[in-house]
Amino acid sequence: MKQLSERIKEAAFGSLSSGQVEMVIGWQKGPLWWQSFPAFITDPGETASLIWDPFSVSNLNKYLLNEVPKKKIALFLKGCDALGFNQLLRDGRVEREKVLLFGIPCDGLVDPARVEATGLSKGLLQVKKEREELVFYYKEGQRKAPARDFYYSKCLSCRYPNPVTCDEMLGEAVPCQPLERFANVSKLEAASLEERFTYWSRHFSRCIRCFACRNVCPACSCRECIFDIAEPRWLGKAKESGETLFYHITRAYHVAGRCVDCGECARICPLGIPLAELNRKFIKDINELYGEYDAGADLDKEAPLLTFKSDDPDVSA
Amino acid sequence: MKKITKEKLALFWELLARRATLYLPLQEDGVVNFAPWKNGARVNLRENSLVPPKNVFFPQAETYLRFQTGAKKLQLESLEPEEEFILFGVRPCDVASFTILDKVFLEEPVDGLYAKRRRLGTLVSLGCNEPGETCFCTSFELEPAFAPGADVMVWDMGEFLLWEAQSEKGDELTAKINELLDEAAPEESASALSLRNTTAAGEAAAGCQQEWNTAGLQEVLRGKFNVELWEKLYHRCLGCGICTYLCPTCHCFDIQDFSRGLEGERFRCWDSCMFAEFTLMASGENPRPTQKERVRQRFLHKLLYFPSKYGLYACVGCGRCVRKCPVHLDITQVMEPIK
Amino acid sequence: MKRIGVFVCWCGTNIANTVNIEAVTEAAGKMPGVVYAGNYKYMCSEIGQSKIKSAIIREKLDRFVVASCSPRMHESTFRKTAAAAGLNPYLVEIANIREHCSWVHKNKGEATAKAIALIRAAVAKAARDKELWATQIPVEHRALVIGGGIGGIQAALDIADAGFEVDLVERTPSIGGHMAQLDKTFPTLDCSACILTPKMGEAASHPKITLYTYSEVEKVDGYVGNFEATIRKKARSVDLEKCTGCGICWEKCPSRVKSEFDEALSMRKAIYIPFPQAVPNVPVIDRASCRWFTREKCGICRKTCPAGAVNFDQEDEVLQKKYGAIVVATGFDVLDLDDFGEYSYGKHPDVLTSLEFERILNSSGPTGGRLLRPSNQSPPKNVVFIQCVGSRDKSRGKPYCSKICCMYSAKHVILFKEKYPEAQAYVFYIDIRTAGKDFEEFHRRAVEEYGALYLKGSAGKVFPDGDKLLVKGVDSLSGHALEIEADMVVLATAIKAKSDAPQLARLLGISTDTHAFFMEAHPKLRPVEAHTAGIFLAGACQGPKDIPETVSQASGAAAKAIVLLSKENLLSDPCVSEVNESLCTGCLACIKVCPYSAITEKTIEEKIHGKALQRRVAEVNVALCQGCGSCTVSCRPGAVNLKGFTNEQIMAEVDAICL
Amino acid sequence: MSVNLKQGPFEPLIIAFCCNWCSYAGGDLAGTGRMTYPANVRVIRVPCSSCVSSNFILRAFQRGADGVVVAGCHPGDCHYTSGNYFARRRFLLLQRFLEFLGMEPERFQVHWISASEGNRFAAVMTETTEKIRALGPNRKLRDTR
Repeated sequence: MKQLSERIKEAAFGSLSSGQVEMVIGWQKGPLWWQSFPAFITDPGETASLIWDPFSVSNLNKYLLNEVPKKKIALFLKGCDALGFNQLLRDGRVEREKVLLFGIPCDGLVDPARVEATGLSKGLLQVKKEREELVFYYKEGQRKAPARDFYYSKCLSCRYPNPVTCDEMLGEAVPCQPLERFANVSKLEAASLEERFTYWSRHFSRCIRCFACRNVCPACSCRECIFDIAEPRWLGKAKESGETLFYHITRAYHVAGRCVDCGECARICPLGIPLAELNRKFIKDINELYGEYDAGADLDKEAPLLTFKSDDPDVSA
Repeated sequence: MKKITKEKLALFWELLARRATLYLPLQEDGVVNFAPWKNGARVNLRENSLVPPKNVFFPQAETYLRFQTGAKKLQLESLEPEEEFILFGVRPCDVASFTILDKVFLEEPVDGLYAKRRRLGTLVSLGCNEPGETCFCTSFELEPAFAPGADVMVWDMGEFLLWEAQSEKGDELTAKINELLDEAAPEESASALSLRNTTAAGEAAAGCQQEWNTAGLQEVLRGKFNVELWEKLYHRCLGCGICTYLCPTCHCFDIQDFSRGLEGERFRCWDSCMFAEFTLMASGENPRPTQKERVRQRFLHKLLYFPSKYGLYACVGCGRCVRKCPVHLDITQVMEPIK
Repeated sequence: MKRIGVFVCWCGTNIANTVNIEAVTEAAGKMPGVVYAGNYKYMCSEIGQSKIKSAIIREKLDRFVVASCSPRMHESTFRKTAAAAGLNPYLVEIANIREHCSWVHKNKGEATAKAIALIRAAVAKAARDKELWATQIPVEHRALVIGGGIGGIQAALDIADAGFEVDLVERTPSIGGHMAQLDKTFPTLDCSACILTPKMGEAASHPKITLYTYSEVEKVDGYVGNFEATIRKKARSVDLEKCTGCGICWEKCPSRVKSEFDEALSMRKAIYIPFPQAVPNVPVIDRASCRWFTREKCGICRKTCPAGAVNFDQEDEVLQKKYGAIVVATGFDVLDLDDFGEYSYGKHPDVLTSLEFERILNSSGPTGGRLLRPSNQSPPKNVVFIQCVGSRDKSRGKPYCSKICCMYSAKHVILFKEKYPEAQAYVFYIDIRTAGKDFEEFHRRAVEEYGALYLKGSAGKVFPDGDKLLVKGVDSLSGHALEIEADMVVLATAIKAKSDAPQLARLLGISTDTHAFFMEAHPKLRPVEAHTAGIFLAGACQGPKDIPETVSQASGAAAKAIVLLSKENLLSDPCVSEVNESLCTGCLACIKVCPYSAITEKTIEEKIHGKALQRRVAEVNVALCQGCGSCTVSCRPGAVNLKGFTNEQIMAEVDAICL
Repeated sequence: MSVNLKQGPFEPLIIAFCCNWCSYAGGDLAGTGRMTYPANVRVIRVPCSSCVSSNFILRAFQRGADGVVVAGCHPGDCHYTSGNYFARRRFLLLQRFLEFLGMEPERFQVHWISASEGNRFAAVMTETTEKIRALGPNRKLRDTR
């Protein structure tokens, strides 16, 4: 990981100082061990502050929507981010020639909650990855543990750890060994109707409508979102179960056939609502009904809701 | 000082819940939030809630008017809260947030709904034994294990909870549940004070926790409206409402109508200055056109405008934004470099 | 505030008997935005309409709702009423309280409550109606006629005579259709060929008509006034220009195949004209049976053709042409008798369908007009005609009446008896239907002059008995079981829609009924139009018909087409999609779902925070848009809206109807 | 409010979105043929089944509908040639999704009813009403206000 970190700094410095790009979007480190966040750098002299560590989870490509570069913007893409980038491209939200993409093969990132759950977080100063292990640094010394034990579950089921698109790859391809991603969906499908309703109502009842799940999503790129439009107002602002259901159904439905399964919605939800399972239900159904489709990867296929076959399965009456 | 042993807690909740609606930090799917206690609910007194308890006094959405049109005259019916409640387990930082909300809602013009809820509610605070990694209440001269604004102060001493009424309402509540309380021994009472001291010290000392010196912060900020820092900071903001909705002191709301034919109701609901629509006017004009103005507004409001008007910072150092901002654009990230 | 009027129609007793008109009117008067509510016996009548008009002026209504019959019936009527009173016609909404309410519900209380809900929805929608204006679209002054039977020929001639170019596309090598197969026609017994052939010739030589025989329509795009059709001219392998029709090629051709035209009762060659009077009189090579094409041997026709017209290398030609109107006249098929084993059809050569019998009667047919038993070439003495084979038969055939069988069977009886006056004709029938000019008289002649024995009842079984056929049946009038020794049995086989009619319907974007006949826009008032504007129907493709009906429908369709073609411009329906550019993200999902390619992308420039930016958005071509609204659903933020059915309107309807 | 305070035995409210060309016409034909079906069904006319947004369906449920039917031309017979093919995908996914969230799948139905199927229109509406009546009121998606 250290090597990658150096290559990121070099790539950023090179592209900025050569004038090839006017801004680099990468990650910087905050004061706490788990704080890595998006950084926007225009001065080549500041590129040394860029990092790559097990917490560089933020997807950088959605920031392209806000920026209007005269020349180009460089940014770093992990496997999941590259899928999101392709989706933005397909939706016409970014111009390929206005970006310089550096690919980062990524075998997984660390979920701070898993570190906390093991008690390792007490007094923790820094976490580094060395090969397949994490090294935890404390005032008093260090401890090691297998890295995969701490990865986000979304990383453990990742099917595209190596970016499917980029201008330059900054590391060696990593092996892809995904866990079954529909396990939870299948489990829910097997439950009874009432169990499912109870499950989702309980989760949805916590929703505070902060819209973080939408804002982070690379498939949610509308200039104005249907949920924000006041006339007509589709989504009311009351804390009503019906309204909340409308929000979650519609959010998931709007990304059906477009969701790249990056899992950011679920990761970012402050209230722990398993939003990615909603998206995955659509992915699973689409795969079963209309053939396998990976949004962001299958660029030669038409999006499943924008095409049809005359012998598609019927809506059971 | 009184005490209650932990074995009696289940009984205690039941007794309290019989007196009034009892809000407790309840855990569900790994998330702790204040909610009305029901038999079988999982009470978590170790962690602070994710959503701050402000939603008990200032609910996310609250209907206050029903109307009916159609007839010659518009018919209106006002609604206001009637239910007495006990809010148990509020951490001292969150208790302090009510002092801040009081400034907004209880000064003229008084907000009737909030005022009524403040009257109806009895506030039981639970002192912190151990400050969290992201806590910085001491920066605002608060004590992690002591809340002067609470009606009752409670400390978790392991085997038992110490209980001390601090107001008339606190005394009333104590009287009502006296059957379950025991008198604390003097050394037990004294242990509360030592807990107060150790936690305060602990927070200041712990490795990765920070204490900011807020002295003179207002003065520093006064000239910082147009500094380049905002340009740098705002970029990464996702524009979501996590920080505002999880902030115990954020109090902005919107007013909306819901109608069904000729009938309808008017309600107010939380709004967030992080949302583009927050300042969007009917004409299409938006005085805070980009996230930069929104981010700047939020932080300057907390650290400059609010204290200029009311004499205290609109932050209590609870650390929720530090923990939950997905891009770590929390108040600590602003305070440090701006100085 | 809007000023909405509500007009409740009694429709005589049709609505008033089931819906409490007074209660509905009173409730409507209290709905949001409604300033006037009234009712009348017949809103669509002159008086009713003038009541609306005067209310518009008196009450200063700025829009109104009529609660009456289906909008498919009178929406256009009331739009005209609005226009006559100076209101934009699109400020009118209809609440369907007849077809969807009074006619389908019995309980007056329930029907009244539902009528109120339907009106509430219409009022909510009307409140959000906006003035809409039609735009003009140019018309291509050329017609496409699909099908070269008598219907297609007549339509083509009428349109061409009116001065418009017509392309007549026929799938088989010659025009003429089923009528060319017939011997005589009822009820006048004039020779079918004698009246058809001149029409065929006229069509072929008409300066405004282009024939595309042995051709098929593959694709139709566009919309009324501006269709674009792809026509495949299948390779004939014979040069149309060079061929003189001398016939040497088909004389010499060594491959023999069953003749489709003769209903497989005779053989034709691999290079052939279907029948002697074929138009064009130019053969085609049936490549599936030609030795050159199957075995790369032979080539006799090419060698012997004096004109050098045979061209094995000819390829299919694909044309794309624009049309303003399309007439569909693709005719019918005869029911397949596989499920009717009891008649021994296909097992015994003397059991024939009526169409086969027709060919045998025909002087240019397989027997040269000599009526002999196919089994032994002897003259028949007794012939049994069985009616309704597959018609009026819900279980195995078609539930409908094929309409022409009663008459052609009478004709067959007469023609048979003309040839063999001593012989006997028996006719098994369910009912005899002779509604038509001179039809009953014709039928009586068969009975009275020619002594045909009509037996009401069914013929249950036909089986060979020695060199005869034994027909077992019941005379339901006498109740006697009958056994008739017959030399021939003729089955009046049901007419059915062309087997590929559904595919053609799909291609054209028109609909078919339960039996795959093309659907007319209205069974009574718009019988020659399809639902899709600019497409007209003629002949048996729309339902069983005889020749005069087909010809008159063809002329009707032609007249409708002429009305359309004679316009320079059409006024387009303004209920089309529009894009709110400020909401449009430019994802262009709408383009993908639009069936008419009516949406394109364009680049706009706008200022954001002082910077001039370019971005792409969707744009609707109002001439191409047909108003389906699929794009509106594909648009996540709702930037595309269908005028007349906006998101806001439908949402308001939902809210109101759920109250 | 009104919808929640209805007295008496449960009578379901069923909203049917019908395409103008086939199903609405089928409804008209049911009327012309004086076929009967329950008055619980209320029809909203739309140009095409592809014009029915999930927003409208969910809105109907929120506002008190106990069942929602979308009816369009038979696949292949769409007046606009392909609208119902898109609708078929959209609604099949939506229906399965609602079921995944614990909604009774019967509450949201899609039927293909042609202009000639007046009897089918009446039968579908009757059957749907009975099914929903048996299921009881929609409490899951409804607005409680």
